[in-house]
Amino acid sequence: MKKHTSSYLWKVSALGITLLALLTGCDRRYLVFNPSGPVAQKEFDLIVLSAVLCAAVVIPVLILLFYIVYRYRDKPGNKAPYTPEWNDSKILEIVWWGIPVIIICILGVYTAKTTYSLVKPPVTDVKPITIQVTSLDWKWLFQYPDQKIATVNYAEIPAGVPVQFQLTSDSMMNSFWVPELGGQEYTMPGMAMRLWLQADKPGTYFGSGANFTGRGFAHMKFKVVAKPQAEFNQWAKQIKKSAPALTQERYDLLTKKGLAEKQSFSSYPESLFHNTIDRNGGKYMKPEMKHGGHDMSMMDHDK
Amino acid sequence: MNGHENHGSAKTYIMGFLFSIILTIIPLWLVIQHVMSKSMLTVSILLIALLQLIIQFFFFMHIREGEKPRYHVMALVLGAVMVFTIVAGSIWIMTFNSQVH
Amino acid sequence: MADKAKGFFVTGDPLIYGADVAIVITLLGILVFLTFFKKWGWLWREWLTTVDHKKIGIMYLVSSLLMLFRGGVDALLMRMQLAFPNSHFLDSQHYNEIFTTHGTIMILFMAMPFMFALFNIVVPLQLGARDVAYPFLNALSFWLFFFGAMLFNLSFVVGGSPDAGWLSYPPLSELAGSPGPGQNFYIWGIQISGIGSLATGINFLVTILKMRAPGMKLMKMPLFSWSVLASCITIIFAFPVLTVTLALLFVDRFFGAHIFTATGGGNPMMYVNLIWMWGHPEVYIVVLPAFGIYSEVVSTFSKKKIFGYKSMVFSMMIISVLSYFTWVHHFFTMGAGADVNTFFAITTMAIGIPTGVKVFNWLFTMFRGRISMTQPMLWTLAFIPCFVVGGATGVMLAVAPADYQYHNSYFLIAHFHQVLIGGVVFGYLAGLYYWWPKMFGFKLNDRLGKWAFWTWNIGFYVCFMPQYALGFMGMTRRVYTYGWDMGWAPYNLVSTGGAFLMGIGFVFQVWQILYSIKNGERDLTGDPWNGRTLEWSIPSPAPLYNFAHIPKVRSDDAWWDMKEHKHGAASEKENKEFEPIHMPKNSGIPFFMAACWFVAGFGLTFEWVWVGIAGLAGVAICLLARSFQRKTDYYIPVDEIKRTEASLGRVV
Amino acid sequence: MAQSVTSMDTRHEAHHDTFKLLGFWIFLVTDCIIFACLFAVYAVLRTHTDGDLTGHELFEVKGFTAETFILLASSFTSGLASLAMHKGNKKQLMAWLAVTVLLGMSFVGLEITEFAKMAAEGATISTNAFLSSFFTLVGTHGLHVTFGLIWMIGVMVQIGRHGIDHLTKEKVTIVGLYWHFLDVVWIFIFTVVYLLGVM
Ligand code: HEA
Ligand code: HEA
Ligand SMILES: [Cu+2]
Repeated sequence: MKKHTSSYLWKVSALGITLLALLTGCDRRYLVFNPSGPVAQKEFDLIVLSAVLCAAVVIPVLILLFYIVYRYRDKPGNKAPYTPEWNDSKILEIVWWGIPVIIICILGVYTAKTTYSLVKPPVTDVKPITIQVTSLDWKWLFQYPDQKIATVNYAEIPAGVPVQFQLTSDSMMNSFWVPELGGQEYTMPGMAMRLWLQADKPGTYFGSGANFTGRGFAHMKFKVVAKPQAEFNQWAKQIKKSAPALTQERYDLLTKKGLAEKQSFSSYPESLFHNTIDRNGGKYMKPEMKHGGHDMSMMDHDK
Repeated sequence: MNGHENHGSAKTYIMGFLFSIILTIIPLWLVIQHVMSKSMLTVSILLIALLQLIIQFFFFMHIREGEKPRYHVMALVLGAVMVFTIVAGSIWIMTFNSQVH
Repeated sequence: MADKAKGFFVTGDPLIYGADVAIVITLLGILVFLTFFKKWGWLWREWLTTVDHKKIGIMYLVSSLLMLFRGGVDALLMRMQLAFPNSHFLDSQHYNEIFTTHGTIMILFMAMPFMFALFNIVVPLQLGARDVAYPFLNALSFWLFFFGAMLFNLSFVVGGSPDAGWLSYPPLSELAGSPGPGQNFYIWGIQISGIGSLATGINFLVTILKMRAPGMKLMKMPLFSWSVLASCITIIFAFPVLTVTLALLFVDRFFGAHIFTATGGGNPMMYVNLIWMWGHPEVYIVVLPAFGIYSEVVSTFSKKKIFGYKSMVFSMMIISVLSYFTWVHHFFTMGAGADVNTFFAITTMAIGIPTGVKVFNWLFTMFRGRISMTQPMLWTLAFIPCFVVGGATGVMLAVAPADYQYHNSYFLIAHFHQVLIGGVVFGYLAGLYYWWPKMFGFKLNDRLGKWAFWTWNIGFYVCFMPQYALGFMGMTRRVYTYGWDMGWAPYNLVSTGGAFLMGIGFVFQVWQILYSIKNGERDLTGDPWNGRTLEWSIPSPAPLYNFAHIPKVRSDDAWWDMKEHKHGAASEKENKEFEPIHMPKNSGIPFFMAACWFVAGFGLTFEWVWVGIAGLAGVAICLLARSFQRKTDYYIPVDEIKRTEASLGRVV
Repeated sequence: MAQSVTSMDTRHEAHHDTFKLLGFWIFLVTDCIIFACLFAVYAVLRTHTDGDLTGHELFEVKGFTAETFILLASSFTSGLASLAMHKGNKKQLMAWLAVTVLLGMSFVGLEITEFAKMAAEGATISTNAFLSSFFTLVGTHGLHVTFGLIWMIGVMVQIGRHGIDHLTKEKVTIVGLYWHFLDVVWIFIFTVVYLLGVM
């Protein structure tokens, strides 16, 4: 019963917020309110939940404020009660310590649940694809280890398939963000973080770097194009056939500071991605380091 | 400066000194002789260091001195909590793996 | 030579040339004025060497208002560029420098000194004390702040400003990312003033613990003093972290070490971890005293005792300690794992609980009171809705998975301006209007104040509400330009309009101050608001020694109680003789020592090692000189006290 | 360094002392935080040797053991100095302070030799992250000790001039506290850096 009402409330408020977004006229532009995949959807639900829970206290507080200020203003003839010495009430104190505690508990539980669930792939019955992302100054390099192709400043993905983005940086610390598909994660030198995203429908999604990296940062925008699997395969094949290869020299050019156009490559040096990570200190982040951390001699002699 | 002052005596200083020497030799010996497994050893020498700290505080730095309330002791205790947070927190946060490797 | 100068001075931008000219003219003007009116001696004796907390407070206040102007101009420049993103008003480099200096100046050189101004002016008076615990150290703190801020601002004309964001993440802030001196200016400007802030923290902690008037138990202390205590506790645990972090960054840059570099095994993420261990508590350091101010103001102008005094105290203590356990919420997206994120998400949200308690207590202080709409009260009333909404968006940010969508977007910008302006700036302004008569003996004009109030407030919402929308539209912070196809432009234009409204509000305030200096309503009672705490029991401005007799405190709201029961200072004075008052002597050492720090910082910024060493040697000499001084105090004779009291219209 | 004015003149002298002591204790707590951060950095970076020598190969048991005992002894002698002071024995006080300073100097000397030796082997602050964090941590402590030495000598000069009075008394107490504190920090450097390093 309880569950029922809460889920009902939940739907109403979700509806309310969506309506609000629609009313402003350009819903498509509120990227975050336009989740186009399960990850973004989960995050959007949580946003709605937290907004509603906050509104549940904030709105009464505001109403109370206006009421009190109006009622007890100091003007001659105000008949409202005046109790200058009244300064304590156990019951009231319990109420306003209690309400926030309850709200935070609810919010905390949902936060924990979603945090843990986002670590896993959004859907488990479809075979995911992997894309390795490197942020450079000031461009994005995408490598497709399954297709052995690479692109710069745009990415294509199959729709309806979970994508495992592996993120690293070969320069400053950036953040990889495609709002309609899901939240962001940092790209850091020497590490490869995993970010699961998925597009339910074909479409073109806006992406950008979100962590400041210097002069060209504002231009680090890119598009993620989701296509049906067949078209995606077609695209990959096309690139494999017609695009030039990404040689080490070409990669070194990419790492120079500067902007770049969209580019496609039919191949890239084997293990470019992992070399990048290792070169930037990745060896300290390997799992065995965590457990064998004390053993300094071991790690040094194994190379 | 009323009567309750206690600046220690030669005896407490000598005792403190002896204790601290002993508590320095023990971990040194433990490490050089490799008497236990590494993790055990780590834990025990850290504990001994803590013990040594307490000795110094009581025998040399006289933290029990001073008029009440002893704000400096409160500051120290809170400081200890913060020190722990900084060190343990950093290690906890920073030892995350590269998730893909 | 000319080439060298070119590298040294910032060149090539008409905006900067304009500023150069303005600065030079202002400086010349001041020099001419001082020489012409023979004010050098006066300046030296009365201000540069003073150890009087009230004067130090006023110097803090003036500097912080200047910095508010500088940071505000930065803000307006940014907003101009963002309203017309294709206008090439600012190029990328210049924009980056401006938001970096805007953030740094607003937090470290505006909010902090404004806060210290109020600490200095109010705390000793509220405690019934004659000065702070360490007056000499207090002066030193001020001058360290001052010279640190000067060093930082100098980067504007020589060497180039820092451009890596107000928290300067490496590797961008490392030598490889920012080779020029700009980043060193950042390090030393903050380092020098940071040492001063740490000293102030210790100073006021001891003052509050040890120098309360007899009878004032901790639980009878006014809430502003409590908030200062809470803030100082946070300072002493947070600022050392900043010191270390900056020092390590400098070690990297100067000695070529590899602590935060991407090469040589360094770990840039450790910097992010450390800087937020300071950065997060820092925002509570600045907001806690604002909470204290609101408590004083709400109770005074509702003519009612503060509601729930104990839980007010308790909640502040919780906030000050808990603020130390939430820092990771600034880098949820660093991927430290689900355990870490969950833990810190929950501790962060938990801060909303004690904060909420405070809000309810303020509301219920007004409930069944009599609220008069004075200027301090207006700012307080504007604070509540603004801060509550800003705090609520903070709680939304604390939901880690949701934060993946907000992080570094304009949603975040809107959040923190809402709490920083709505919470901190409004609070300090409320404090400024509240204690202004105590500082200068006259009130600030009401009509101009109302204009300022409304333009600031309307401007605020016009400026920052659209930014929440921009965040949802995917606009990230720190971009100097953007394309038209995203639909961001109209919102940015509106936002800029709001920023200029706030600018107008600031102009009103300057006008208000100047106008009131000439025509302000004088206050001869020392108690223009019918106050409740001890600072209102003495004349305005307070005499050098504050209290001719140290008051005896019987209850909280001590002065109110004295007035109610007529056992006030006045009645007791009659049958009490004056005694000579023990005071600290003025000293020029703080000024010189801080100036030496400035020299050292400047030298190290340009890596002129010998200048750096000379500066540090100067610091050491000043320290030794002070250590060798023996007579650092004197007694004010009874005659003089009698004369002063009589001239202030007090019964002798 | 700073001076205090109390709310009650009559109780002035009595307060004076506890005032500064409390402030100094709080300062020590902030210093603890500084060292905590440096320890945290060291703990995170201590395996990041970038292929160079590890602590195991660099640290010499003899050297750091000697440093440890010297510093322990100096902490003890500075305690004896304050004992002598409370007895009002100026000569003894000066003598113990002198011994403390000498011990402190030999500590710093040993440390410098150790660093120089490491540098000669190519292990400098800019070699790798492990050494960067090692030198900043141990070096910061060394700087603290050096500063303490200058301070202590300054205090000795003052005692020489003015004898034992309430001002010099306070100074000896505070510098002594500082000295003990440095000893405490060293214990942790000894344990965490050196012992765990050679383990
Ligand atoms: C004075 C400054 C100040 C204050 C008071 C706060 C207060 C809070 N802040 Fe904010 N914050 C900043 C200044 C401040 N912040 C700054 C400057 C940044 C960005 C820095 C940068 O990146 O450059 C930032 C960033 C920031 C982030 C990082 C976001 C990101 O980078 O992605 C987060 C995330 O959790 C956060 C959360 C909070 C929370 C939960 C509070 C809470 O303390 C708020 C508590 C208040 C309330 C909740 C309202 C009143 C309460 C009630 C009416 C009771 C009931 C309410 C509920 C139970 C919901 N803040
Ligand atoms: C207490 C802190 C504080 C305060 C008060 C403010 C006040 C303001 N801030 Fe700022 N802000 C920060 C702290 C603060 N800010 C921080 C920490 C950052 C992050 C920096 C970073 O990313 O590193 C930031 C970033 C920031 C940005 C984001 C930049 C970006 O990421 O690209 C913006 C954009 O709108 C902005 C706007 C404003 C505005 C319009 C005001 C207004 O309130 C200002 C009001 C204006 C005045 C008071 C000016 C008065 C002057 C005049 C009237 C003179 C006019 C004369 C001429 C123009 C010549 N701020
Ligand atoms: Cu925070």
